[in-house]
Amino acid sequence: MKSNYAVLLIAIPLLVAFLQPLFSLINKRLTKWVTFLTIGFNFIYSLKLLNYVMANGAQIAIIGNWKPPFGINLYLSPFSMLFATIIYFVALIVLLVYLIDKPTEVDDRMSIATLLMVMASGAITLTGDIFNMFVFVEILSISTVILISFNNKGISFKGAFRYIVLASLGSSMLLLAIGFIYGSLGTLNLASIAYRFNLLNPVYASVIVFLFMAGIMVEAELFPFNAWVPEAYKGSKSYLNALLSGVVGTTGIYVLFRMFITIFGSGQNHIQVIGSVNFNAVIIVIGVLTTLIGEFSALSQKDIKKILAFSSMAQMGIIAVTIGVANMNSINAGIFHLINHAFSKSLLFIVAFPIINIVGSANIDKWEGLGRKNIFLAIAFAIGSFGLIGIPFFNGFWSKMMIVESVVSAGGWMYLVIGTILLSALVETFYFFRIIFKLFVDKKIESTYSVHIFIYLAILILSIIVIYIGIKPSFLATYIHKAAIDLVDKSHYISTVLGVIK
Amino acid sequence: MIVLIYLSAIVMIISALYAVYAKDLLVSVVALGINSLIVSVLFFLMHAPDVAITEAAIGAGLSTAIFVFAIKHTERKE
Amino acid sequence: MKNTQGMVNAFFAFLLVVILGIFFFNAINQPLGNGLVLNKDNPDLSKRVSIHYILKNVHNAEDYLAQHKSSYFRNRDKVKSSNLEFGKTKNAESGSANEVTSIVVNYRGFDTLGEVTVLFISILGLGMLLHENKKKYWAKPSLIVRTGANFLFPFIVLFGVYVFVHGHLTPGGGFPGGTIIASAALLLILGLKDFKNKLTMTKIIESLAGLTFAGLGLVGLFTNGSFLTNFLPSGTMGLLVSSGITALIYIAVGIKVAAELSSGIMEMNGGGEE
Amino acid sequence: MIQSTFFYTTAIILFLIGLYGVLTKRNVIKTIITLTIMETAVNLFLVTIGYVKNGTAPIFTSTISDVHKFVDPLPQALVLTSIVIGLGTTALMLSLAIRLYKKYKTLNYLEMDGEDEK
Amino acid sequence: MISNILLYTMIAAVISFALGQKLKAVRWSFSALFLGYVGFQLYGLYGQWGMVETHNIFSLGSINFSLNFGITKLGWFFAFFTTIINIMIWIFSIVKNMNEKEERGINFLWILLAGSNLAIFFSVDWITFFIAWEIMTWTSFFIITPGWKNSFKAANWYFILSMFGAYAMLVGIWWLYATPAIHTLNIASSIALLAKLSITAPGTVGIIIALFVLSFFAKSAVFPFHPWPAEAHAEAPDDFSPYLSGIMIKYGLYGILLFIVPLFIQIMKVNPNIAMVNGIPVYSYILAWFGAITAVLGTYLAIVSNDMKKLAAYSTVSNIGYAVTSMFILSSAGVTGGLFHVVNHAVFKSAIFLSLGAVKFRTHEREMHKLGGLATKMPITFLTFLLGIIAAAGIPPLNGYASKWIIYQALLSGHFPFLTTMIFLASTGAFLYLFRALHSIFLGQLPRKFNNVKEVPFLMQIPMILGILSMLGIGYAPGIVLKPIGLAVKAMGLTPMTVENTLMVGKLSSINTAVVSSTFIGAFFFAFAFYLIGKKRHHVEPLDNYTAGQDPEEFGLTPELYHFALKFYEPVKNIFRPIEEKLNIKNYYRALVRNANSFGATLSEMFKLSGAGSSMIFVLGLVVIILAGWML
Repeated sequence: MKSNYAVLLIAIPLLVAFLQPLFSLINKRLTKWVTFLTIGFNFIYSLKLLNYVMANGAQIAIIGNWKPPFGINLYLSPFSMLFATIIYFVALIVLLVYLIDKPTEVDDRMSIATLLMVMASGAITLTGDIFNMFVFVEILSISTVILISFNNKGISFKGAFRYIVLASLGSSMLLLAIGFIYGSLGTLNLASIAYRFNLLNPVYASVIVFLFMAGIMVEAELFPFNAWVPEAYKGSKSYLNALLSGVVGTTGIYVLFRMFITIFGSGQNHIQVIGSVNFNAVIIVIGVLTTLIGEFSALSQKDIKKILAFSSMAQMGIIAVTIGVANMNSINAGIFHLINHAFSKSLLFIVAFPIINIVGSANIDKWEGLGRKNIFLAIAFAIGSFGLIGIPFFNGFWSKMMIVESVVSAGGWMYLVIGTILLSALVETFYFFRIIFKLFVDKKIESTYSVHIFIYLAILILSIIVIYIGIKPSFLATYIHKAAIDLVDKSHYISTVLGVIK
Repeated sequence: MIVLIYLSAIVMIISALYAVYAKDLLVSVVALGINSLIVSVLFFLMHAPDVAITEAAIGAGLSTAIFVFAIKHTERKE
Repeated sequence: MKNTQGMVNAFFAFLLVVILGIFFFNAINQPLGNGLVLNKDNPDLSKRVSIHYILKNVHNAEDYLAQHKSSYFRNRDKVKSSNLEFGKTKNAESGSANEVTSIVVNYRGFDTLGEVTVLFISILGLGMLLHENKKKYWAKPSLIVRTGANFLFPFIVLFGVYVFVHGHLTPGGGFPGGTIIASAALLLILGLKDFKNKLTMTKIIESLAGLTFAGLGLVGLFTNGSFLTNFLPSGTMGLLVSSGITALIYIAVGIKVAAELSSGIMEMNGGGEE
Repeated sequence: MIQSTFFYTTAIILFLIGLYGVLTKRNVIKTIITLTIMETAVNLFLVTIGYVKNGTAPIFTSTISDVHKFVDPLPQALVLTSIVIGLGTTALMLSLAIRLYKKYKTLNYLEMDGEDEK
Repeated sequence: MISNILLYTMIAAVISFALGQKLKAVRWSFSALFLGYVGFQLYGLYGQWGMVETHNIFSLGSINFSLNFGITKLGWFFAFFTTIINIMIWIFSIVKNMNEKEERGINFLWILLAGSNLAIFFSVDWITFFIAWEIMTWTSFFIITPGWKNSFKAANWYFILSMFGAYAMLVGIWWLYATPAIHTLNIASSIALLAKLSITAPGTVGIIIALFVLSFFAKSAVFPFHPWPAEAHAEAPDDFSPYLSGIMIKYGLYGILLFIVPLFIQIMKVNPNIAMVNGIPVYSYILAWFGAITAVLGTYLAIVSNDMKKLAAYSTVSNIGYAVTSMFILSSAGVTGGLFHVVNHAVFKSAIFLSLGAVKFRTHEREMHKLGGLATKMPITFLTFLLGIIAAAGIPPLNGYASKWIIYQALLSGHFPFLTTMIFLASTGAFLYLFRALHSIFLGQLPRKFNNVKEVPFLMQIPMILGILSMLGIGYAPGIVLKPIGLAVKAMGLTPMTVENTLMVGKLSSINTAVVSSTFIGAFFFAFAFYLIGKKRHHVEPLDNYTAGQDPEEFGLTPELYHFALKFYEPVKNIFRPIEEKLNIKNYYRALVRNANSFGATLSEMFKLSGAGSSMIFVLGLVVIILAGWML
């Protein structure tokens, strides 16, 4: 069966990762190129699969020749393939910059960790089995720790340690949830969980969902579990932060989307009230708290990496609110916003890397006058932040409009929610305006750092995407529309995987 | 037989509390070793020999060794 | 001020622990009445997917599900299954006598592949963080330990190899076997004074073992159309040469875990590359 | 034979002790120890899910092959993987602890503020 | 037709940016010429009412986003007169930008701003309106702060308030779209449906109106939001201030005329049970009061300000107050008066700002007490400023008088005694700061350092002369402007005033402006003749006094000492000092900023707390979330 070959997206990077130690004996820089080429292969192959899936609907890839409820399967649908492709693309751009970073003696281990991290996040979006997702979440968190401590400063170890403590706390809760699920439903396959989830005793089911949320919120940078964000982002290199927020954050939110709307959701009207706990409200409260904390903490920060860290935390909060609101428009808006955020945030992080080297420090007060020194970087930073804030004809604008529409149309106390979100958006617009203004101030900066051509290439590609989505978002809209339908349609998910109509 | 199991469970909880509250790190690592040893015995009694061997080899054996190495490289007192 | 803040924090932590405790106990002791719940006294295995792993009739169950659609979930035990006899049944579905190994490697082999990568990446991270770790010299090992180390090392390694070679027959498998060999390496570190880390050699073994595991999986993909299929005949259950690639995979896993953990301990012990 | 509720309660109590330790303890290595306790507790919980009263180990041997008395092998497979994952994370955390100690000369998390904090 | 005008504007912006650093004059004249072409095209569009062009961008979920432009009477009127004034300003900035370093960026953004300005006036549905609104907001920020160090603090108030307004409008728009009864993005149909809805759900309609009013008031600096124009205009480049206070501050008024006023009129027609206050809905009366308060506050702040551009900015705020008050009394005279005053204010305020720009171009000085006696040195600038402030004060021969006359007609015929007194107080107060500015800058003693100040080059004088001619022209024959206004007022459902070229017929009385202006001009020439006949005056040097033969220079006397301009209205300031301490809006805003920053600092501090502290917040967070699950 042709779609079974989709497992190559995971098998090939694993095979290459196991071989990398041998390559590293030959030459350390070689491992960087091998990682870049493997992720390139992954991107092209997932692009092909995405178009195949968009053409003839969702497929499943079977592993070990055991059909789904019994064996492990990958679920290839417009929604999962879209996000796998975006994750591979963002990783490819970041690796382009990593290729030309100054060599260190741990480069071989670092390139293996990046390869496995990107493979794991791609696998999480594809997998159809809950324990398999747990194992890949584990690979993701360990390789993120390595990514953070690559910069090998004091703060990066602190950030890495705090991350791994929260991640292992989250994964024990995840494992507990898997235990509860297996104890009652007797299956690990996501589709059969979805199929028989509403037979569960309500109190029992709410415990499962709370535990599962605790496990995933670490990656998705949502409120109680995102204490690691500022130190981890400050500690790691700024272009690698694009991986942290673009890849890890996107995967975390992807899992929230998939689990809360397709698996735990109640079919057409999405998340239902399980027992006495209304999970829509829980996610919305989490999202609003995260956005408020993220935006206001970023207001008082002076370090660009921390500002961008808090701003990516806040954007994740906004997307969590769209999951909570869970009507058709808000899911479209959430997916669109997640894609926009992945592109514009990675652009900002990648632009910040050469700027920090030129100016010599990450403190934005020292960035004054950069526009005079290197106009291209200043304009790219402006494009990135316009894309993030949502200026008309930049990519964030359309998704922000849809978010406001969907939250407002939900009525009731949603007006309070949209009020806080727009207040924090105002704060975000302000501190980005402050940075852009500082860039264009008329002041002299001397520095000898010359920006490598690959960095310019990466920035150019991302800026073109940010502007192109802004001006003509219709090509992306078809993908998002199909993805949203695939996400919301629970019985289609079950019938493609198990062949059983709900 | 049942009394033995209840007793081992109580010892497990006590060793866990001890591991959390002990001031000296080596003592709490040893308490941790005891805890995972008793757990592997319980696994065995629950007819899970595979898990028992793995827990014994990894939990009791290697984890304790790694902890001791770590304490060797850092400091002993809390 | 610090300890009052500690006290307040301890109180809040205790508050949370109590809330979660109520949560869990309430969930555990839910009455069986409304809706499925964790059946504590005698969990009925036929309600779980593992009944097919035990009876090794997953393929029959797949066909049954294909025909009877949603009614399959109510009467799982109606799926036809052949009785299994140690040493007698030939070419059973997964062929390994140890059910846990058949699940770990055969039915859910993908998890184990992920699992091996977890260990690979964490030891790699360990190596990255500690690669300039200078060796702290311990007190001189006593006579007993020194001689014991030299004497016992081969036997522990032999026992480890035995454990993971018979993974598919007796309890234990790749992971405990590898750990036992690693503890043999630990014994050597404690015993010999002038122990030099042999990291490059372990690195080569480790990547070759990993290669065999993933390679076997890919062979399965290209010959039988899906990753990690058991393309070798599974022979009679109970014999050493049985259950197709499960035994081979578990041996590869055993070697890989052994090499990884011993290189991990060497790096943790310090003294850097050799 | 043994009532499995007993094991469930021990597992949950151990988990809560571990959670309490993580939230209150400031020493880096103590936090790692408490996390390991939590992981063992979860493993115990998972194995108890598969426990069948007066069942036998799920391994065919020359003497035992009565299939219906087998204990559930799947949770054991999960625990096998999760123990090794626990080892992996503990090893990584301990190496982080060593590097933190080398940098800040203390294991108490509160006193670790290096100069590059600002 | 409109969309390719906008497309050409984009292309023109890029072309003019591409011109080299040295071709400054070519750049600005090219943009002036281009805008002339656009003005000509607009003139051609007069009469094609109701022509709509739509371009759909994409559709996702249940919304499809499309840009649609259409020509409405109100929109065409605003677009035409703003383009004319913009051409005038760009002629002025050809020379002014000779030695300006940042002018290349400013030009690029300004052409985009002109494009978005047209897009606002021609947008027919809310999305296009909002897009044009935000592009306008963003481009104007970067023009005000083109990289000068201290301009950030000035512009950040403008930035926060207008973004706050924009987001309020965003919620309003999508609330309109989300309520099932309305569910449309088209502006005209949303007015009609909203009016119908006000019968059944007055609460929602009230909130939606409040959101829109908030956004328009924030943009037009009405009472609670009045502090931002002072700094923004002062710090903006000198040729951009006339655009900022002539045109940009009117977008809020355009919004009010586009949506709020017709809505109130519809509600008055459709909804019987509305609380009425002598003929108009109560909330419209309240908003009129907001306008009145802005007028008085603007005048007071102008009186006490010492920087000439700030003075002009506060006078703009008070003029906006007049327009808002007259619009919200919902009578045809009121709306016509408001609209007419918007045009007149744009004309004379840009004339005033152009002359101030000319003064600053020559003297590089903004504080009034450092200037003085420039009348002889810069006659044309002096003449423009003189006629500008006469028009601002509303004295007959010039255009200010005509619109103020209509406003008073509306207020008195509508029986609003208190509003009339407030407006009267504000406009008489205008005399105080206007003549003070004239005296401090042009009359009085010429400081020594400005001895060799020459008149500005001829090219910069052209717009000033055009300003004078248009002020006199509109003053003489207001009918030219009042006819298109009448069309716009009729479109809103009110009967327009009967108007001839030089005759205006109000409810209480009618006036023939030709007669009035000719009498004033006659009186002026008569006085001028007297001035010429009179005996030759002997100019007494201020320093020629009793210093007992000693040279006044060593005595320390300098002409500047005799130029009394520093604390001109100190007594007025002392009268209102106790009130100002208590309810000063600026302190309230500063407190708001301080709280936001400290709230942010404590939150980020929460993350820095390692170990014990942060787990407390972790625990609190979990408890809050679990409770939220139960309660909500």
